[in-house]
Amino acid sequence: MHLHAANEYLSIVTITALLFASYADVVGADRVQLTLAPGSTVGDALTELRARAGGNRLPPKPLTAVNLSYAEHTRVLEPGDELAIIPPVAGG
Amino acid sequence: MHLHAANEYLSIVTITALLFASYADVVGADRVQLTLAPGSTVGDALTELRARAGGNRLPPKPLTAVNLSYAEHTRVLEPGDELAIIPPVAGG
Amino acid sequence: MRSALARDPIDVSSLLAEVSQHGNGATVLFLGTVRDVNQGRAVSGIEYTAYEEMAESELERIVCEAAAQSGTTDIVVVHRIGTLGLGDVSVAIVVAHPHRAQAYDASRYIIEEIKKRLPVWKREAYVDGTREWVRAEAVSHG
Amino acid sequence: MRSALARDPIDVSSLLAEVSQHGNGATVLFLGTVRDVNQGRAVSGIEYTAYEEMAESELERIVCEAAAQSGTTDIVVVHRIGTLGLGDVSVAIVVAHPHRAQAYDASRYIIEEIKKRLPVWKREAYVDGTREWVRAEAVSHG
Repeated sequence: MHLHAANEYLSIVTITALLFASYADVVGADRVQLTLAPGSTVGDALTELRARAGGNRLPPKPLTAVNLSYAEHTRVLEPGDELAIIPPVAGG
Repeated sequence: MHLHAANEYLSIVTITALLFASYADVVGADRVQLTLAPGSTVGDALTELRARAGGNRLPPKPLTAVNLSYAEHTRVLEPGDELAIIPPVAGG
Repeated sequence: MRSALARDPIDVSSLLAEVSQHGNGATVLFLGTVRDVNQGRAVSGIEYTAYEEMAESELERIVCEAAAQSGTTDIVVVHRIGTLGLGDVSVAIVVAHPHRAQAYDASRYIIEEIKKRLPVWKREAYVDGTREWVRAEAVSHG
Repeated sequence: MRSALARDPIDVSSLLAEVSQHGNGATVLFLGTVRDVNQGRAVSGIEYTAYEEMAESELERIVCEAAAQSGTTDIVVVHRIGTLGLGDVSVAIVVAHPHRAQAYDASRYIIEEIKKRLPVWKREAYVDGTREWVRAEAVSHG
């Protein structure tokens, strides 16, 4: 019973998705908690985000970063990861 | 008689040659008056300079300028021209 | 070597002083400033926002890459965030090196990488009262 | 647009202010400074001499060429003459332009042409008490 509960705990991955600038505007939030199946990738998290209100206005292949470094959409997410959806940058 | 004197006046070209930096050191002067035949070129003036004390230590083909602009050794000199013998420049 | 985001105006003279040392013969300073016209629209000001933690890391990575390529650690880069007016300095890059070719190249590398990689966004305010997020490289000093 | 030889120290901040205007998005400043070591010899100072009238004309020609190529007239170049100590600024070049690529290119053009064409010479004083005329491009910031 105790073991079963621990397995259930391990069977979901909770991450934080951050949205910036125009992406925060379309989604209407700059921070979203996502609950994903183990082994989920950045691409899976984007699919999840697109199912939310305004999420369908995100572009097909946005730049993404995990834990402060740019990351591919195939990157597997770990519990507690910080995923950032990065609009076209305009610094300088 | 008067005409003859005028012709004599026209038959020489007096110019000023300027020497700088290491070239002034080897020649021992930074300004030399040269008297040349009409039609003389920058190259002729250099030959004249080389005949002077220290002049043989000038390099075979130094950079030259006439009246504040770089000029070729084939340039014909006019009376009153300022000829500069320019050592390798080292500005900046 | 130093890189930072700054909320306050950038003091250019003090940045130059940071890299001055007698082994260097060449110093290149790049300043990005807010232009009054961008893509034909009259601009009144700009608001820079950043993914601050990542922007700090990314700026540090860019500076390290430039240092490794050029062979100097006399590099300082500061990027403003917040609200800027016309003519304000948005980014300052100082590189000092014994030789000028490397100083220019490192400076240019840093600004190009900032334009590509730094998670910073800007919203321009226009003289007509509207404001808009600026697209990459549709930027004030393109 | 301004170019000059100067006997007094160069005030970099005032040069930057000369080219600042709201149409420009990019400013590139190049500073040449006196290095403590040149070709392996310890330098204590430098004396710049010039064919002054021609150097002024030539500098003006160089600035005009850079302006024509880059499309900006926001260019100021000042070259020191006289005796300079370690770390002193020997040449300052400021170029401002709406866009950075042209600002960098014009700045680079001007320093490269100065190195090739400006009738200026320098005599280095060494820590060992000797002094020598410096050959072209065996220069302090090569």
